Amino acid sequence: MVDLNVRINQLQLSNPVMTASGTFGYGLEFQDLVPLEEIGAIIVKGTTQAPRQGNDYPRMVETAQGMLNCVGLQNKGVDYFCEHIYPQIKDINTNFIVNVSGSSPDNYAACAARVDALDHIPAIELNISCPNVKDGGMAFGVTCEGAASVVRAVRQVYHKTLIVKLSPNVTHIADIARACESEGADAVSLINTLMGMAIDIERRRPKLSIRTGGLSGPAVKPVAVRMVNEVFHAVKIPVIGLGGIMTAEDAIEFMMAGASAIEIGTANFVDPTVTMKVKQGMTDWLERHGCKSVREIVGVV
Amino acid sequence: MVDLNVRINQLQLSNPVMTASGTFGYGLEFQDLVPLEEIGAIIVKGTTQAPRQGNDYPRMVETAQGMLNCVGLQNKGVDYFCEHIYPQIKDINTNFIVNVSGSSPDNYAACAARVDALDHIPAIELNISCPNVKDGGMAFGVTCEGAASVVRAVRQVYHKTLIVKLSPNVTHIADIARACESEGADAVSLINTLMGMAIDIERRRPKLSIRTGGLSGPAVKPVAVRMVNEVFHAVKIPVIGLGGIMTAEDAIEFMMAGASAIEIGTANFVDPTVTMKVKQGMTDWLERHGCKSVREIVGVV
Amino acid sequence: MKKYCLDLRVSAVERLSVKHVLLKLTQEAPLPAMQPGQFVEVRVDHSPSTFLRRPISIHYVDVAHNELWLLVATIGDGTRQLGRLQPGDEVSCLLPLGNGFSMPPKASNRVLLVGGGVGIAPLLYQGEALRKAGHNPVFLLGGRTASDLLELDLYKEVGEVYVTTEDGSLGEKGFVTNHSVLEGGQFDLIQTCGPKPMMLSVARYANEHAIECEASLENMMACGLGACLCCVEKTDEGNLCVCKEGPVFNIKRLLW
Amino acid sequence: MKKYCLDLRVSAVERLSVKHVLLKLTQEAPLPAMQPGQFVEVRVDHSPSTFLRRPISIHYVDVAHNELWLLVATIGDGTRQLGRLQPGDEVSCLLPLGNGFSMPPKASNRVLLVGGGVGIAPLLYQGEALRKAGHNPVFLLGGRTASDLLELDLYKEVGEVYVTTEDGSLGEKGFVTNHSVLEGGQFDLIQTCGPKPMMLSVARYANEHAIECEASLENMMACGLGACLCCVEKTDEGNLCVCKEGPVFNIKRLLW
Ligand SMILES: Cc1cc2nc3c(=O)[nH]c(=O)nc-3n(C[C@H](O)[C@H](O)[C@H](O)COP(=O)(O)OP(=O)(O)OC[C@H]3O[C@@H](n4cnc5c(N)ncnc54)[C@H](O)[C@@H]3O)c2cc1C
Ligand SMILES: Cc1cc2nc3c(=O)[nH]c(=O)nc-3n(C[C@H](O)[C@H](O)[C@H](O)COP(=O)(O)OP(=O)(O)OC[C@H]3O[C@@H](n4cnc5c(N)ncnc54)[C@H](O)[C@@H]3O)c2cc1C
Ligand SMILES: Cc1cc2nc3c(=O)[nH]c(=O)nc-3n(C[C@H](O)[C@H](O)[C@H](O)COP(=O)(O)O)c2cc1C
Ligand SMILES: Cc1cc2nc3c(=O)[nH]c(=O)nc-3n(C[C@H](O)[C@H](O)[C@H](O)COP(=O)(O)O)c2cc1C
Ligand code: FES
Ligand code: FES
Repeated sequence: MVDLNVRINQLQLSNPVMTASGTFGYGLEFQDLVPLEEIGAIIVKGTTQAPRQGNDYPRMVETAQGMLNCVGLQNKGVDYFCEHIYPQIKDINTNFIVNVSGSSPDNYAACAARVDALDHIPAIELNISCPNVKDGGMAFGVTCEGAASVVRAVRQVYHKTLIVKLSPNVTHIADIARACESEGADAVSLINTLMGMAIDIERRRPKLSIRTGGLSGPAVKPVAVRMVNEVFHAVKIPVIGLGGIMTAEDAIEFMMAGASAIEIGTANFVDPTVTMKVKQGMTDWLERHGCKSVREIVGVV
Repeated sequence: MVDLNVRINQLQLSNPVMTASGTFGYGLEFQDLVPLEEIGAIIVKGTTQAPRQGNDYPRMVETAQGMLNCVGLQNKGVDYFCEHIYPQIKDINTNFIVNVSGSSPDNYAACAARVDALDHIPAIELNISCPNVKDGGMAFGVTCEGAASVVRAVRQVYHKTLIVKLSPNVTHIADIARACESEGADAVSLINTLMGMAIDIERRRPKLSIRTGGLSGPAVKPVAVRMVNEVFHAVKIPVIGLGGIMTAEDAIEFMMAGASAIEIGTANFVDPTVTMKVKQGMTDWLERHGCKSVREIVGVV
Repeated sequence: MKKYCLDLRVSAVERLSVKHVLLKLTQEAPLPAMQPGQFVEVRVDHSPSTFLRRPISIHYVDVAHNELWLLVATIGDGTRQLGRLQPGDEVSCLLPLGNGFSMPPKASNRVLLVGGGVGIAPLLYQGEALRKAGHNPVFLLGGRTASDLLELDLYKEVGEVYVTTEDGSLGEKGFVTNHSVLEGGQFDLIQTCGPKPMMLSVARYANEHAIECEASLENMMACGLGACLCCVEKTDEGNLCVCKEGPVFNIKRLLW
Repeated sequence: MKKYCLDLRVSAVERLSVKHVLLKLTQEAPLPAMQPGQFVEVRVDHSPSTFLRRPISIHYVDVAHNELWLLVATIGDGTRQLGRLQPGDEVSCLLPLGNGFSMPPKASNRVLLVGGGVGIAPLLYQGEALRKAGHNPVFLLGGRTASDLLELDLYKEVGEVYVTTEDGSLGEKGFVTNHSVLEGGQFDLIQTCGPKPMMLSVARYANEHAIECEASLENMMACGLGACLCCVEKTDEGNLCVCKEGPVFNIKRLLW
């Protein structure tokens, strides 16, 4: 049997397949369809200190082999998460990771500190790359100083594995990754969505309520693979790769580019059982190619 | 009849449909298939002061609703263009625009000056955004200073319509556009390709000879529309929009986002007659919607 | 209700009009339980411009033949491709999704089912459920023209059917909300599905006459599972996912 | 030669093996003139993962029936979708592209046509052209196993046919370049199409025996028109476009 275990700092994954924040709810939404404990890790919805209503409808547009979304971090706040969601997920035998968002280093830190106290949450993913909120969000992710300021504030109060999720809407993503690394990030994940727009030409207005949204899905895969490879060669901490993964072959491509683990996002909408297919497909591929461990292929390109 | 005329500074186009550099050769390659004089303008291959062999094969990979290329500006140099190509195209009754590339402000300027002397070339498009060459190319397009330095050098020697083609691989494309505008650019065109990568997992190596390439086609359209809209609201000079246009509806979307004219690139490979279909489709759409002139829809969003 | 992702086989395809097709889907094993008003997220193969699944209402479940019926209006590439399916083809279906229509609390209630366009789809199955539960469903179905009104015999087997067309080619001329049955009729519950402007005026009528009313919304969806939060509608409880908390809502909850 | 972008109609589809299909395409008007060794850029519909056209050799032109034949190996999504075409379907074809094989200068030359795998496709039409011009084409066709060797009767109508298979299930066992016909045969010209390793060893043989040799390359293509410069091959004149200067090259020009 191929060894699928991977480790991201203190985080032990039974396999490298995770689900991307905002695309898999709290996992519970998929439990009829997927054995949750067989997923490496489930990254839950973007969570903020205070509750957020998110943006108005329409929040979604289909595009060529992809989609734009501007959900805007709708969530009931970290307190609600701790009190109402956490009890439902804490005994499911996989890693639940909270995707933490905010509008200032302080409230990122406040939210992270709250999650630090939850025994069964071994890691957080700091979302400094959400293109769909005005306050904060991507603003921190597009400069080295902004990224550093959030990571620094959170690192002071957060003691478990700290993953920082990078925005692809930048000139030099490797610089941002290095800035996060120097402030003590344990890993980086990339990419979040590419900022895009679609226009309803009949109504002469943007299709999304807040004009722009984030592009995800197979359309962005080549950009994501390039960025993962760039960051892999720039930092020493592990890289988590995502962006358009639909198949086991896509996942292997990301791992060869330098990802120690991968996240599946939009593909869950097309095939809610895709995580299991990717996991099985990776196992088969690795076996067929005589690999003993999935770790052998990380960063070979 | 709907008025399709548009003007980009001194450049008069009988219709807003142009062909994107590197995707339509010198136009001659398509003359059996498309009446060239019915195209608004034909932007020819990237041309440099000295001849270039370009990159090694493989230079192309198909991706989800798009493609990566790393042609790397293969061309026989501006002298060859002036002596051998120009005589073949100069009497074709449309606008031929030369896409000028270089590795220093000086050799951009040298190339532009040579083209300035050609009576039947009413404009150039400065390519400060090619991701596929090591020297120069995109390096100039990703900083305001770099962009400004090239535009400044060229503006001193080039007296006709000067279009600057912007790279999407930047954090703030509107800043770059403004930098070009302040140095005297007459228009900006965007987007060039997004930097991407694809890996041959069987051979464990990049699919492209120089690892990375530029992503084009429908996959990038949402990013392109967003950037056109951003730049439209940031500068006063006309914007030319491109990136994934396949249909008349796509072209109208770009014009509503702020493009005064559009370029069609990769779509020429899928349907070599696409320019005529887009032109006809735009006419029909505008007529159906009671527009007297295509200019009415520019930037309505 | 437990959700499934099943590869169903097309057992029949009936072209009901130039732009409507009736798909009958089946599998070896018995189909899972589904409720009227719930829907299916259908995967569309062979359509380069269709990336996400398409939500389609459960039109009818023929338990005897183990068949799920979908009534599809072919308006874009995705639905057109569904219309091109052939018997024997497989279709990936995620189902049953969302919450269906409710059953009236009291016995023998008179329920008005108002459908417009392809919004008539979920009402057939709901009508049958009502009838079986001892209620008296009345259908009020509207279309632009006669050919939009499909399978009227099937609806007539289940309840009284009243019809409007905008061009007057069948039934009363005009919109459903102008139909004379609304003047006399004493209804205890209205359930409606169709274009938003129609549902809004049905809701206005229901409010005016103090009749309970449920509307089935058709917001654009990605996951269909309540996971992506793309399909939200503003309600008295904030933004709710139509795919999970709906698609059927009591109109009292909606801020539309 | 003038190029056309035509919507041709599928007149017949013949499945020649599990992974090979023969497509016959036609239209009302007479098909344009095409030369052996030229190719077609075929548009693939209904395949979400196929964005660009696919280059396919002109396998044969049946002038009597106004049919263009394409022999397709179904190796990926694009070619698999081509294999699913039905009579009556339309296929957009950009043709004829590139330069074909040359004709030997002298009369009654003995020409060896070496094909491997689906690379045998362009050789049938070239063989016929050679025969009509009074030359004597000899086919040497190789495959992995007997079922890879298709339409041998058609080839036999045009010239002598020698065959190799890697597993020995038909003809001589081994590779084409080991076939005994090469030992005795006195050839004036070799024309070859197939996997690159095969063509390289054919080229080596031709060089050793000082025989003129042309090879048809299969570089990956986007435009097929010499416009994008994606399909280049290194030659004595620098990077040349295979789609425009080739696909057939005299091996003397190639730096492979
Ligand atoms: C819960 C639910 C149940 C549905 N039940 C049925 C049904 O039983 N039968 C049926 O035929 N259709 C039904 N629909 C609508 C159906 O999902 C859409 O018609 C379909 O997604 C269109 O896909 P397409 O690819 O053909 O069109 P596209 O090319 O995606 O769209 C064509 C045009 O329709 C618009 N459009 C697409 N979907 C929607 C939407 N949901 N709301 C508003 N505008 C939209 C697009 O913006 C575009 O202008 C239902 C929708 C929902 C949410
Ligand atoms: C001038 C020319 C003539 C051709 N004639 C024929 C013909 O007559 N019959 C026929 O069946 N095929 C022919 N081919 C090859 C055919 O174009 C490819 O098999 C086809 O493009 C594969 O498309 P796909 O979508 O099925 O596979 P894809 O999914 O695109 O590819 C499947 C695999 O094949 C590889 N591949 C695809 N195309 C090529 C290529 N051109 N060179 C090397 N590797 C490639 C891919 O990298 C991938 O690994 C010809 C190619 C050229 C350039
Ligand atoms: C509907 C939707 C909601 C998302 N919400 C979040 C979020 O809350 N936090 C976050 O970091 N990323 C969010 N993302 C981004 C994804 O996690 C992922 O980075 C992106 O979609 C690229 O991966 P994919 O192409 O596999 O979807 C969201 C994406 C989608 C499509
Ligand atoms: C094969 C190829 C070659 C290209 N060469 C050039 C070039 O020489 N100069 C340039 O400015 N852009 C070049 N481009 C970029 C296109 O002009 C265009 O900006 C890009 O492809 C996006 O538009 P599209 O999606 O319509 O193709 C090239 C693109 C392709 C696909
Ligand atoms: S469609 Fe995803 S939450 Fe409703
Ligand atoms: S494929 Fe475009 S130049 Fe050959």
